[in-house]
Amino acid sequence: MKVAVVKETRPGEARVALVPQGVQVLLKAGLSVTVEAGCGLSAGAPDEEYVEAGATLAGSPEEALAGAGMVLHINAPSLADPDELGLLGEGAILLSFLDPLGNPDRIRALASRRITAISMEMVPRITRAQSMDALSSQATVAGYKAALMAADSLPKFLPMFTTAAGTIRPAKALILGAGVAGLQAIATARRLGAVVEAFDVRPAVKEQVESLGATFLEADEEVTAEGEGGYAAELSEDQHKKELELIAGAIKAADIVITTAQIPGREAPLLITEEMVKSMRPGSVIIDLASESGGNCATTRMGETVISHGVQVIGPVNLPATIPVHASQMYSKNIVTLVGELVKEGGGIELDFDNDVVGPATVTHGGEIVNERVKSALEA
Amino acid sequence: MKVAVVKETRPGEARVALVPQGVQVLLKAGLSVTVEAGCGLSAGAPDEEYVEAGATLAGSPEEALAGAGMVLHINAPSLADPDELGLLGEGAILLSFLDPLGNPDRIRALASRRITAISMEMVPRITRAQSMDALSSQATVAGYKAALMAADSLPKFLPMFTTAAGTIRPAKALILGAGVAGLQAIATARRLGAVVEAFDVRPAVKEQVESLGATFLEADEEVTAEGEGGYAAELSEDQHKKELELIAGAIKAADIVITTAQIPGREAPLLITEEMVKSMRPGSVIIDLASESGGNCATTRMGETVISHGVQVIGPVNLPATIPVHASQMYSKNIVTLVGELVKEGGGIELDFDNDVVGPATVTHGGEIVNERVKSALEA
Amino acid sequence: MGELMIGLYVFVLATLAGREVITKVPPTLHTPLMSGANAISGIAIVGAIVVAAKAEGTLQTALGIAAIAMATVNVVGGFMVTDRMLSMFRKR
Amino acid sequence: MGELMIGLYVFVLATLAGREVITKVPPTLHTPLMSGANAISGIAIVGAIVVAAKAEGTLQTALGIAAIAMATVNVVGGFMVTDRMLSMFRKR
Amino acid sequence: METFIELVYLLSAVLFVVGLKRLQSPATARGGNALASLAMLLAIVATVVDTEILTWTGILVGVAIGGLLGGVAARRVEMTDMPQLVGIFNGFGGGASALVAIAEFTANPTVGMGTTGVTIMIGTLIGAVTFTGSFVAFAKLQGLMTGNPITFPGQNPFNLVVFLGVIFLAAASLGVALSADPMVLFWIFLGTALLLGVLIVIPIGGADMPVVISLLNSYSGLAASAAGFVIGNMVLIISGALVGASGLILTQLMCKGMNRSLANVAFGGFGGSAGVDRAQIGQRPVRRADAEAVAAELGYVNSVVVVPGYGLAVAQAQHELRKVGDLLEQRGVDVKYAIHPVAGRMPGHMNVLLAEADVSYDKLFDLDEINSDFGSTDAVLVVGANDVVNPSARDPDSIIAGMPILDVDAARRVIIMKRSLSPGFAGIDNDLFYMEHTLMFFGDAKDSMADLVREVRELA
Amino acid sequence: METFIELVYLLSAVLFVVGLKRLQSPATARGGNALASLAMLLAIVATVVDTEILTWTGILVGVAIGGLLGGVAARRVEMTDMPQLVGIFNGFGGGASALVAIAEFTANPTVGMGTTGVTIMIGTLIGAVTFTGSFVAFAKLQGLMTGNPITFPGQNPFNLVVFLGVIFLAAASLGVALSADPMVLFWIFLGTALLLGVLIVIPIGGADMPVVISLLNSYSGLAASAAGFVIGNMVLIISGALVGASGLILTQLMCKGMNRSLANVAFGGFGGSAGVDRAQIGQRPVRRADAEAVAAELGYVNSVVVVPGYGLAVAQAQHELRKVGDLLEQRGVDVKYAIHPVAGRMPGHMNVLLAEADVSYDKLFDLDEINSDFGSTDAVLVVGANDVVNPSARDPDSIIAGMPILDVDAARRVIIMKRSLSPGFAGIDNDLFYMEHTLMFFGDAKDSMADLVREVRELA
Ligand SMILES: NC(=O)c1ccc[n+]([C@@H]2O[C@H](COP(=O)([O-])OP(=O)(O)OC[C@H]3O[C@@H](n4cnc5c(N)ncnc54)[C@H](OP(=O)(O)O)[C@@H]3O)[C@@H](O)[C@H]2O)c1
Ligand SMILES: NC(=O)c1ccc[n+]([C@@H]2O[C@H](COP(=O)([O-])OP(=O)(O)OC[C@H]3O[C@@H](n4cnc5c(N)ncnc54)[C@H](OP(=O)(O)O)[C@@H]3O)[C@@H](O)[C@H]2O)c1
Ligand SMILES: NC(=O)c1ccc[n+]([C@@H]2O[C@H](COP(=O)([O-])OP(=O)(O)OC[C@H]3O[C@@H](n4cnc5c(N)ncnc54)[C@H](O)[C@@H]3O)[C@@H](O)[C@H]2O)c1
Ligand SMILES: NC(=O)c1ccc[n+]([C@@H]2O[C@H](COP(=O)([O-])OP(=O)(O)OC[C@H]3O[C@@H](n4cnc5c(N)ncnc54)[C@H](O)[C@@H]3O)[C@@H](O)[C@H]2O)c1
Repeated sequence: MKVAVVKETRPGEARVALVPQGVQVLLKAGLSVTVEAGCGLSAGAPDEEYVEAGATLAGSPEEALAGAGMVLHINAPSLADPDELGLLGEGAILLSFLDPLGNPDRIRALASRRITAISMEMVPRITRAQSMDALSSQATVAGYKAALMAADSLPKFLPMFTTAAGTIRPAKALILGAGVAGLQAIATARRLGAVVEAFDVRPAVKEQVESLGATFLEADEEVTAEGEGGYAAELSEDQHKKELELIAGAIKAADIVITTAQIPGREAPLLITEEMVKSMRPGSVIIDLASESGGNCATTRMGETVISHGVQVIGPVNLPATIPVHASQMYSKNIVTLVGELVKEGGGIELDFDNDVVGPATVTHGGEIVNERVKSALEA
Repeated sequence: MKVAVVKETRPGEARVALVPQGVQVLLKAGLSVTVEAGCGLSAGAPDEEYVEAGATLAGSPEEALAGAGMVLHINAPSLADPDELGLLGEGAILLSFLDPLGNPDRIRALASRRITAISMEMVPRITRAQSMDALSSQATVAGYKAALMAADSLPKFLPMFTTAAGTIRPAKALILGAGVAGLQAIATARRLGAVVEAFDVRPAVKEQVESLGATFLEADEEVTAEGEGGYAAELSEDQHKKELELIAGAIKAADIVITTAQIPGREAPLLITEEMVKSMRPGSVIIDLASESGGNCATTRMGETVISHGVQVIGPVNLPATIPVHASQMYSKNIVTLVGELVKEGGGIELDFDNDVVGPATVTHGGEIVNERVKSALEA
Repeated sequence: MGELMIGLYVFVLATLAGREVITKVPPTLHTPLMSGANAISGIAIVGAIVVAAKAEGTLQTALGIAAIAMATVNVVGGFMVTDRMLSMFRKR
Repeated sequence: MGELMIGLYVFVLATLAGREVITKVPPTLHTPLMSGANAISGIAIVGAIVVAAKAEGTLQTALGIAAIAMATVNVVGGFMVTDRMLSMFRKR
Repeated sequence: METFIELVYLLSAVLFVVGLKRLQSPATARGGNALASLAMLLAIVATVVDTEILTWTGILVGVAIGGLLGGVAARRVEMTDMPQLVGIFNGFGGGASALVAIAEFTANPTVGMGTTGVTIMIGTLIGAVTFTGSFVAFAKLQGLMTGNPITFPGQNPFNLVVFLGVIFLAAASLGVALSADPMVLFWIFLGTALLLGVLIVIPIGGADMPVVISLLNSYSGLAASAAGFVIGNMVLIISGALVGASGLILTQLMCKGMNRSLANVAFGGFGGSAGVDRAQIGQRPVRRADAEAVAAELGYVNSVVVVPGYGLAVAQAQHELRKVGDLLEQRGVDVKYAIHPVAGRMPGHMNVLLAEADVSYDKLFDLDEINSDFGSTDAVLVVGANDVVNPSARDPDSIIAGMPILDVDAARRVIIMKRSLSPGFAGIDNDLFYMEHTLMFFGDAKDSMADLVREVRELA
Repeated sequence: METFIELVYLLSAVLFVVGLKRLQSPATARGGNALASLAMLLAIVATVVDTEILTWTGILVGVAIGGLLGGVAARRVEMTDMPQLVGIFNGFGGGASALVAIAEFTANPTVGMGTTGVTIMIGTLIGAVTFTGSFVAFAKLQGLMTGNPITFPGQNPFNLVVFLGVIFLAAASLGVALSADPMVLFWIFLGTALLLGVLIVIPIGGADMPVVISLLNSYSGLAASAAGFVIGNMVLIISGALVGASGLILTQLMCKGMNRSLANVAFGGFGGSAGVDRAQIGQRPVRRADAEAVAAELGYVNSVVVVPGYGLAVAQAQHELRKVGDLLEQRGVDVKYAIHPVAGRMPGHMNVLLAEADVSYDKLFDLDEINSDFGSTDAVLVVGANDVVNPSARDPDSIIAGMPILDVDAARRVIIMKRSLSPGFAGIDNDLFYMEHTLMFFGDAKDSMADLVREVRELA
């Protein structure tokens, strides 16, 4: 079966879904691979390396996708012009981030074209599927980069310096939401010498935060909301109020705030009000990693850096694309492992919906929306 | 005596020569301070804080400078339009970076206006003068920022990561020239998890590099050139060739190169040829901190980021200005300490050219160029 | 002081020394140490020789020779096997 | 076995035991340990008593009594001073 | 002459002490063994010189047979069969002591109650028990009989009765209670003593045999000492007492290592198949070790692989870990760190920790790089990791099935440092904890590691 | 009766061993001492019971005087004077043994060459040497005579001659060489032996006295043992041997702790007044200290300030330093780090290092914050820093004049850890090294710090 990879068309995207090492694995599994020329250049994978690994080069997306039984993507193929979705053959298998809960139209379109769509977001967070968990791998990149970005934007040093020209106090960083990205941001900020505090609503996180040498912001009364599958749930209104009070108290002293709080399928919770932004020192930096799902900060604008009350509020979009080489490597490893779940001995494809990874991750198949969560979300 | 501080006019400059803490010290010494409104804003010092500290606000540079006996600056006042130099009263004392060896016209102009010009660059590097050593304090900022910038530009992670999506090898950084800025770049790159190698022509540096946990690039045959006052001297042609060979061998493996090599009063030595750039992996980053004095890399262009053979060659200008809060704090501490050398008990000014700091640092006085090194450089 | 009392003194002191000699042995050496001590307990061979030497009659001779044979197994085998085990601990 | 030989056996074995008993003493206990051992060396009092008891003539009596007095200083002072030192080590 | 012989005996006694002492540290152990065997030679030569040998042939035959048997067995046997070999050697030693006492009795059956008589009886009793007990232990370990405890109702009372019977028969043989032929009574006494040896050992499980052998070893020392009293020989008394005392201490140490009391071993009817210990925690028994034991396990081998996990991070023990690694390397041990892809709670968690402790990158290996090395690794130190080394991931029905794991169970020795037997992130039990070659080192990783630093430093 | 007494003696010997063993650990030491004193009581009671006492009064008077003296001294003396007190007690013990031997000789001056004669001479010799040696040691420590080594040309040969003379006189007293009145010879012999004790101790400096006392303690044990041989008493032989052996080991341990050999202590002529050591390096004398001493200086005070410098970075000893800091804090010591603005070779050099070792930021203080605290600081630990603590910066003529320095000299105790007396970056000598209250702890900072970790851990 032919597996196709094309250049991502999303603006600013520098990653590629499959790197040459991944090509080799797929070939060994009995598949053939065609990549669009130049697709990996910005991710540190020149065409020669693909060819060396055994892939066929295609001059255009059309050529690459023609006859492909499987298509690997990072960003969901666009419905708009150029209509990438139109190039996919009926019955083809598409593996990609699809944002199924946030973008129903796309899911409907995929179903109507009888495409088997497997959503990287829906890969369950079970132990066995950790190596296919692209959300985690890309969140790792985002968390690291967010801390770097904050350090780069701050008009101050992060670490402490005792010098002949005076003593510089270390910067204070506050990380809100300590999931995969948040933990990585903590680690990176600590590496750079900042004093780090963090908060999350899942109680298990306290120990994890402390295991990175940071302190956990402790509420007088508990603020917790543990959801399913290791994710957080939405807070009750009362709890949310308590959380805001807690953050308001801590944020005044912070030079850097990195927010990552998200609840799957919902808008990101508001953690920083405009009032709080105002209370911060001018020059401070807020990096809002939830900006794509509405933002954790009231003044965030997606994809922009706004100066709000002297504070830089940055709402980065697609941070993983800023470290394209390694982000692609990790994504490629994830997707190739997932493809492995679909391939039978000898190279044939078998879609086993009883498989505990493939089942939950498949969103559309045979013209139907097969994932229950997505279906009920679409109906609502 | 009135001490004046104005907003720096150099494009991109965000620092200020005196911060409010410095104002207090000067007042205590018996001086009065006038600052141009808004001069410290970008450096985290709003006007209110100056006023609180006891400074007078002036609405314009003209107003600030009128009648000032002493002017504190970071960048030398420009000769061009608007002619800042013209605003200085005759006989006033100017403390600033002046680049006396690189910019003879300015020195002549200063002399001709009978300004007493004290060059921050010429503060001798003796133990006692360390707290007045603005070159060091600003180089500290530059070295730190260079490493951050490199990390931010690199399409890779710096630290090692072992994850379910594969193992990421740590990035390799090569630091050429391990003076103040170079050492700081080493420390910061190491903090971020890079594997760091460094080279310098002063033999004392090896131990210093190793004291930061980095490795020193060792030549088969010695490549050394120790100059005066702790600075380097120019290498002989033969030695230079050997150095280039050494670097060519090491640079291929580097993801990040930060160069800081400088020789006072001369063009920066060439350490990276175009050939070497070509030998590096695409996506790698070269940060050339010597770009303002000609650059250590053949393809550097000052103030620009050029992609040369796939390698990003960045020639940053005025890096300290990117961390304005702390860079200003440190500069202010330096300059205030230096002013202390000029002030007599009670607030009067006494220019004592026998003073082992004031003497060497004064470039022009009473219409004359008084510094021997500068004089001979101008004549040459 | 009588024979027995002397023996007792000596016995008690040797016991004290034996107790002190083994203070903290790493578990890796438990088996070799046991084996080495075991070989030492083959000192019964001295007694066996004395008995065999002054044996009168077949029974005693037989007992003496059997005692010697058994003690020798213990001594020879014990020291050799201990050495074999210990040869696996290279010195550093 | 002669008196001397028995004494020798006992002496050697006691020496071995003594050697083994002191294996690893923390430096903080050097002085108390020294002082405690010193008190034990006051066992000479036993000899002194024996001598004093069988003393004949003034010289020997004087010697015996002096020996007793000196040994007693050692024993009484030694144990008491050791105890005083040790009472300063609070348990942690 | 007499004096000279005595001096040689004294010298050999001293050498025994020194030799035994040297056996305590791997660095000096081999020399210690050589010293002890030299001491033995001295004692034998002195005896031969001192004794007027009547029948050289007999003695030579005895030595030849014994030497051949012992030598061949020592050379031939598999390393894994060492414990039973030591056991059987020990039995022969005990037997020899018994025979000495028996010979003395036969020489003078009417010795009667008195010093000599009593010591003869003690020598015979202890020697005989050692003899048969050792053979049973051998049979159990060698698989000649079941390794399981053999128990029957009323066992302990029965054994007590037999023991009292033996004592009674001994007294009788000395003409105290019964007025039968002392020689006949003596043979019955001997038979019962032999039986007692069997009875004592059969209720103990095969896995506890090493402890039993060590105890019997201590007995054989006492038997030799008793023989010494019988024939009035100082070197026998001393060496025997030495072995008796050190053997007892060693036995206690071994029990402590298994977290058992000696009584528990002797009367527990435990030790089913393989060193199993029904400890309090968890349902299944584990082997515990303390810092000292772990230091020895790590300090005297060639290669150690450290597997850090989330517990290392929780305890913030990275600096101490680094220290242990450094110390081991100074000892010439090859130390590597195996980083599992999902160790910790975020990608790269272990990297952050180890970078903080400045562990050189080239000592870090990921799963694919190191997994094939475990087979040739001497010891693995698992620090606060759990799921990532859980072999149940290989079981397709496990909830962590399919996660690649570090195959640490392939190493010769696995040491696991954690606070309890609690599960990790995945919440499931870990078979690794209960394996034959696993030692659990319980405690907070920071404290445990600090203890380990100290103990490794103390190693010779 | 005889047997019973012997058994009591044996019991008391065993109790001595156990008591001595318990003295090894702070937790059991007090009990051990009690046990040993119980053993002593047993031995005395047994002796009294066994002996037909002729003159109770005399004995009671002796006991009363001795007990009073010993008890009062033990109660009254200052803690700091302990070593000399132990020394003098020891002298009395040795004296008592000597007197026992002397009494035996006076009872039978013509005993002649033979076991008893030889043991009498040995007992007298060792006892006498212990007696006078202990008094000299006492005098040196108590300040009754100079603490400095007293040396004169040809000292060692002279001492050797005296020693040989004593041996000769001993032989002569036994009627071997000279045929003079043995009693007269014996008194001369005794006098010379007493002289020898003085001669042996005077060349040793006051600072080495504790080692000397420990050695003399070992001697007094041997003297007791010799007395035991003289009167044929087992408990004397055993206890004496015990003290002799353990004292010798303890002496060696103490030497090792000072990094000296016993010979070096005995013949070195070292150890001036208070640990001052005219070592090779530098012109001016400094006081050296080793890890153990430094651990004690830091471990028993309230506040310690650490001053890191470039040497810390060169040695990369930051992790060990952190460890020492942690350990001290666990002991309740308040530990701060004083960071000089230009310590190291780049701005913030020390911050980088301490951050790597994860020293909490709030323990770091810069010059302005901490300089006024040094006056109330118990001890300062300077690690590889030099220029930044050089008081000559206060001298306007110095090339580093005007540089602000950390005023560590105001602290009660300054400990400087560096490899030698070499200067730092500025290339000038540092007066701080030579100050009264400064201790130099020489060595690579990493090694020294590792030693310090160990020693601090060992503190009670
Ligand atoms: N790396 C990632 O990205 C990531 C993200 C999310 C989840 N996970 C999951 O996390 C797990 C990681 O495996 P792991 O082996 O590193 O950890 P683990 O399986 O969670 O086990 C950690 C062990 O450390 C012990 N521990 C905790 N605190 C300790 C302390 N202070 N001292 C000593 N031991 C301590 C605990 O046992 P005691 O309580 O008995 O001491 C626990 O069993 C995997 O299941 C993985 O799937 C990983
Ligand atoms: N911070 C800056 O920005 C900067 C920049 C340039 C120059 N400086 C100058 O550097 C100096 C800094 O002062 P400092 O007190 O930190 O350092 P220092 O005065 O240079 O003294 C460092 C001391 O560390 C000892 N040392 C070196 N390696 C060691 C090792 N492995 N183990 C133990 N000790 C070791 C050396 O003595 P031994 O050889 O006896 O061991 C040396 O005396 C100042 O003079 C300052 O002006 C500072
Ligand atoms: N099976 C696995 O082994 C596996 C793999 C990856 C992740 N996970 C688990 O899933 C967790 C969440 O992963 P994620 O980072 O993708 O989550 P996410 O991106 O959905 O959310 C980020 C974080 O925001 C937090 N959050 C939500 N609402 C908040 C609020 N109101 N205030 C503060 N914080 C709030 C969440 O608790 C979460 O930690 C991880 O921490 C991890 O433990 C498990
Ligand atoms: N008195 C003081 O205490 C004091 C204060 C500040 C700096 N200093 C000393 O002065 C030194 C230099 O300071 P700087 O950083 O301002 O120097 P700089 O900016 O002039 O030069 C930077 C570095 O480039 C190196 N270099 C020059 N030519 C080179 C070549 N061909 N190849 C490789 N490297 C080359 C130099 O040796 C120097 O280390 C510092 O390292 C420090 O030791 C001393």
